[in-house]
Amino acid sequence: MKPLKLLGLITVIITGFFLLYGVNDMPRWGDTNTPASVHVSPYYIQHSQADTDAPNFVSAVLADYRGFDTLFETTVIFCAGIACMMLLRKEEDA
Amino acid sequence: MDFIVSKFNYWIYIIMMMIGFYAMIAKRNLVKKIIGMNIFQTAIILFYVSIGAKKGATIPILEAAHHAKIPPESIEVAKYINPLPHVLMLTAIVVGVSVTGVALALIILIYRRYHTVEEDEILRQLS
Amino acid sequence: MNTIVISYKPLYAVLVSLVGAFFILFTSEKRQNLREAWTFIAAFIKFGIVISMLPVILHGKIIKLTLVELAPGLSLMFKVDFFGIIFGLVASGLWIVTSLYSIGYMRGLKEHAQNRYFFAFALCLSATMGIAFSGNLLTFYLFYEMLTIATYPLVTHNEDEEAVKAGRKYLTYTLTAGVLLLFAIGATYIYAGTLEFTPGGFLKGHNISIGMLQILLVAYLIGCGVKAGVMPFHAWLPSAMVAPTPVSALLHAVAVVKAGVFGCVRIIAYVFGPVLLKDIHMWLIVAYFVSFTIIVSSLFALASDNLKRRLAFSTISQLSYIILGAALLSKSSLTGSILHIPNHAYMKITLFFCAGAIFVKTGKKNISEMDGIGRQMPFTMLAFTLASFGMVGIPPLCGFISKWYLCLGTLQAHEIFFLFVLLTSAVLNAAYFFPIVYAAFFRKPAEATGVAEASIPLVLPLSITVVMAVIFGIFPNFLFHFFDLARNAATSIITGM
Amino acid sequence: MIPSLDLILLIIVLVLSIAAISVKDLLSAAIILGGFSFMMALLWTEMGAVDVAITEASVGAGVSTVFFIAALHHTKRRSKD
Amino acid sequence: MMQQAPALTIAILLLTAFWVPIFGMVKRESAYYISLTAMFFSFLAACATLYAVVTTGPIHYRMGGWPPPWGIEFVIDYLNAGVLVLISLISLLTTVSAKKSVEREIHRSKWPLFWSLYLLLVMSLMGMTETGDMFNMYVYLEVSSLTAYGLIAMGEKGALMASFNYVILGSVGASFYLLGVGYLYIATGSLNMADLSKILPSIYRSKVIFTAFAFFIVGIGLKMGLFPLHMWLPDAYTHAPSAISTLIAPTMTKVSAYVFFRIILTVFNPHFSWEVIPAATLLRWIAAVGIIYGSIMAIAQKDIKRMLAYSSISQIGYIVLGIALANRMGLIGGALHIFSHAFAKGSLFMVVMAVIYKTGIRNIDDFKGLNRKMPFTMAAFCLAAFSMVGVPPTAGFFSKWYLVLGTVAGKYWWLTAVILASSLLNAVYFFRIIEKIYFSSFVDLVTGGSGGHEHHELPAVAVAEAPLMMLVPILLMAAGILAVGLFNTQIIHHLLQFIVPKGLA
Repeated sequence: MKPLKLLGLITVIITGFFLLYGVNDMPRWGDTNTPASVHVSPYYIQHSQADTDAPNFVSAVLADYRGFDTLFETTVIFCAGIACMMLLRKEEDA
Repeated sequence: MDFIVSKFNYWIYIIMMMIGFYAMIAKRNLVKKIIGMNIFQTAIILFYVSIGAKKGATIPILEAAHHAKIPPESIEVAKYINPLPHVLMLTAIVVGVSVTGVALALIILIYRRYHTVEEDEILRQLS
Repeated sequence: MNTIVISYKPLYAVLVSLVGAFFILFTSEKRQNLREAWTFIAAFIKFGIVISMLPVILHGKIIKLTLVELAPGLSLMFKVDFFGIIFGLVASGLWIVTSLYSIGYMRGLKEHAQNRYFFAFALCLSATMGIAFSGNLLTFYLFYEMLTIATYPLVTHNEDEEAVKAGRKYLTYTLTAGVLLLFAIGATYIYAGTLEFTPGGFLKGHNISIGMLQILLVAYLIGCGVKAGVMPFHAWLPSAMVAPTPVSALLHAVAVVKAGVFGCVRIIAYVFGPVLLKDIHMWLIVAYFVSFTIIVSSLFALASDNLKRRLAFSTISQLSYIILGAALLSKSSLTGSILHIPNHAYMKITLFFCAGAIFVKTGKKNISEMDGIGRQMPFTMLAFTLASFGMVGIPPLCGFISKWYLCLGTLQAHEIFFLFVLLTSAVLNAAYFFPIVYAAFFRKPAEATGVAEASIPLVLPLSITVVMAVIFGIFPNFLFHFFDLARNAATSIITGM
Repeated sequence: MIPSLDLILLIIVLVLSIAAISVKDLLSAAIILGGFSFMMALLWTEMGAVDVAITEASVGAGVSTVFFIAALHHTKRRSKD
Repeated sequence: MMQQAPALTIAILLLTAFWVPIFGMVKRESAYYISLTAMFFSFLAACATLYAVVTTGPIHYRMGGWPPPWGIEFVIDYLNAGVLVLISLISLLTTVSAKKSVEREIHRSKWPLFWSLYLLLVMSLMGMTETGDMFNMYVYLEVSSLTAYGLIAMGEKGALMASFNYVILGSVGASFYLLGVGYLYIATGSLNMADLSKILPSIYRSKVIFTAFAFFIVGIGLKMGLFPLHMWLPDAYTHAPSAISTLIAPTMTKVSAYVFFRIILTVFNPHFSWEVIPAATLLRWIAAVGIIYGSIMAIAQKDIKRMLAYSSISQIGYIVLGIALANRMGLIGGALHIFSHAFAKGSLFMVVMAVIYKTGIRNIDDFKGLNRKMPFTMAAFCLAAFSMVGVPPTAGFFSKWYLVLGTVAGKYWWLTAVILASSLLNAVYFFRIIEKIYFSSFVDLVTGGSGGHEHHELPAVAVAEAPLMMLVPILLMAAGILAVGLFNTQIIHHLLQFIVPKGLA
């Protein structure tokens, strides 16, 4: 194995170890009482219909509560498109 | 034993992430690096999705008759999967594809200039 | 006592040459007269401003000006006291003379890049003025570094390999010193909470461990001592002699090295103070250290044939007198040491001017080539002779007075050893100056030439300075009241007021 | 939610990911990656994240694969590692 | 209008970026002028924001009107109002000066796309400064990375590989950041920074939080070029188009440094970052090694852009060191260094852009006698170099001064030595160039050092200054260096002192 690959492997193993270390204190998989399920999200589940008229919580959050994120999600696509166009375009003036 | 079983899924995600991560930093082929990047990102998305998972809960769409208003208090939170991670991941997927697109455009340009997509060969040409 | 007067004069004194510098910079390289006019106008205005502050200071008042806040609780502060104004007077007064001399020298040699030269020169003077009038260590540091940078183009003026090397050496020494100084100032600020110069020192009573104080003192003295050419850190000074002679004259006899010495005295007398310095058992060590410099650099001077180089080593030795006087911490020695700043400046600048005049006229640099030069250039060599008498300490020249007080100081401090150091050094001074004088007047020149003096702009300045050196020897209070100022400064340091 | 299905899908996904980075033919790697994404989408549907699954199936498995194939069309198929 | 200023800073740029390619299709030249106008108005909005913050206190701006833990909010407090104005000012000046350089280095047909991406890059950097939401930050991070990938790739030989490496490392960084956000979310259920800082103290013992912290540090560290995660930075700065090096060198790493501050001080509280986990100790070591490494590598470089890039790595070390000192002076020094380094590096890169535009010179050895050709540009270069070395009264001196005070106050003598040693190293590589620029005209002319005084007349060199559109921004940036230096007390008093946590000495 080349030294560079070995270095990569070591990095990967260290990173993985860190991630697993963190997993130790995580709530059990599928637990309904995790902080993630009791802190912010219940509001979305309970109020999205009243607030936004959308039965799909995901669309409600996507389009409304966190609509600002979605705006920039579009921007990301726009950026990627512009970047690809700029890179791949032939250098001639139409 | 409980430690492994209850969090088994997390273990697999992390192993998957590390597979992608390894490909990103150790593979010499540029396309392989991008494939690794995709795997890495998808594994993160999987991780997020499982944050939202609840045992015995259903998909995050309100079960109600059409246009029937349900008072907020009567909606049982534990019945629905946490929608927030899903929202975040929709963004993340799009971001991931965008980065892949730009990276592949770069690879095409690199191939045009250096006629190879192997990193070591390119570096040899550059030096 | 110590009434505080608020006045913008110190700021103007700094700004005049800064503004002048930019006028010079934006004058076209071709228009010599205009450029020199700017220099003169700035020099005279500056001198006028400084001298107008003199009566106020002599009345025992202190001029103070707080400007921009540089850091919380630390302002860009000017403070003109007895000690500061001496340095200010010396530097601004000699700038006029040197400007005149520069013009003669630069025109005589048709030097290149004169704009840059005069620009950097004016900048240096600004910085020197700032150092003289700075009221706290941070302001001092600001101008100290400005001086470092402004001198650099003057050292490398010739742009040949030797000059560039000398410039590098200069920067290496002074920037390293600056860094040490910065550390010391930062630490002082953290420990003492203030940086304002106070006669008799402000570091006392802040509950700082002795070891820390010793480290600080060493850092400070190295920081300032490098510019002052104290012995193991002197190497830049002789090599910086590649600079044009007016630069060596003003900067290496007056502005730069004196700024270093000025800094050392400020540190010893206005930051640490006599009492604290005795408490931390450092004063004798410092004194022994500079005594070593005094003797060894005299020996070096004896060994060098290049005239400017010999003068440079003489400078190193004389500067250490000043630090020695301050380190002895007695009233007389402080008076002598402070008084030696102007006195040495007038004498040494004369010597440099002479060296430059000889070089412009005959192209000779080495002492061995100067046989009989006194017949060719009688005025120049007469001035040289007088100034070198002063350096040795023969009355009635001004060097005598300051040395006399230094010797008194050693007795007051009950350290007879240093008296011997001073006397030995005087003998050595004689040993390296008198042969030059002897050769100039009593040896036959290689080829006979008639009287051929250097041009007026070269001879006039050196005549002025040597006359001043004589007058200050006879009337120490002539015009500028240097003697009173020095004694008052010494008193304020000893009494801590 | 069916634990065994969950596990099987996870293992398939893991195997596909290893396959994607280890095959030397880049076109196959791209297609395996597409399969990987598709399996992932299935897994997410099974976990209840329908919106994410649909997006992944169309964007991740579809668009990405198309990108890869398009890029490979302009470059080489073979990889040294 | 004043109320909407925080949103306007971004909205103006975003909307313009969408329209620039369309207008550009009609007339290529229009793209630049539209972008410039947008930058200018965005700068005004940033100034208005700063004014509002200074006069009335921090602003919380709710996007879409939803209250914080559920919706996304912009939080502009004292530090980021300052950074916001800094970013918009420097990118505005860069835009002005970049016109000619871009016209030369980028093909005409790509101008509209180029300017569109340029606007988006600036927009995302401003968004990163303003946002108060962890995930929203990720989105901006990705926008800034994506635009930077594209823009860097437009450079000359080597730019493609530089950009590709940046794609890989940038994605790793962003993914790590995203993982960090995920770990935080799983433990707290919140994405809002202010909300997180309230929840976190009760669960600081959790390993999840620790892991999240580590991943944030690595993720942001990659983005800001923190040693040893800097591998992408030298290549990217060297090979990018001059205009883009000029834009990203002073802004992108500084914004990331700001995010670093925000995460360590606001999201996690300093007590956790410094005491519960030994992050401060580790960061001190990393910063110290980075400072020295960057300086030494800079000395070894021949290419001016690469040298400046390594110098950036060293300077980033200063900022991180400021955080890691964990005392009042250190924090202020680190934060002030964001400002002083942004101005100094900005003007250095602008000067390099002007030199490359005018003469095509990149090798340091070719800078010989350049002062005769471009006196004003070189004067600005000197000033910026002095700031990097830390000569008073430039901005660089004061940030260094606070950092030294911080190390002394914390009794980290070896760090004092590192800072001081590195300013000497900086002096080595900057004075080497200054020497070439000003004092080397005779070394070649007169063979072997003639002893000096028989100077020949130098061949007359006509002054060929950079065009006014480049020169004016350069001089403004140089003035900025002095302004930050002389008015550092005001900056600290109005903006920076608030980052120091209560009760910290």
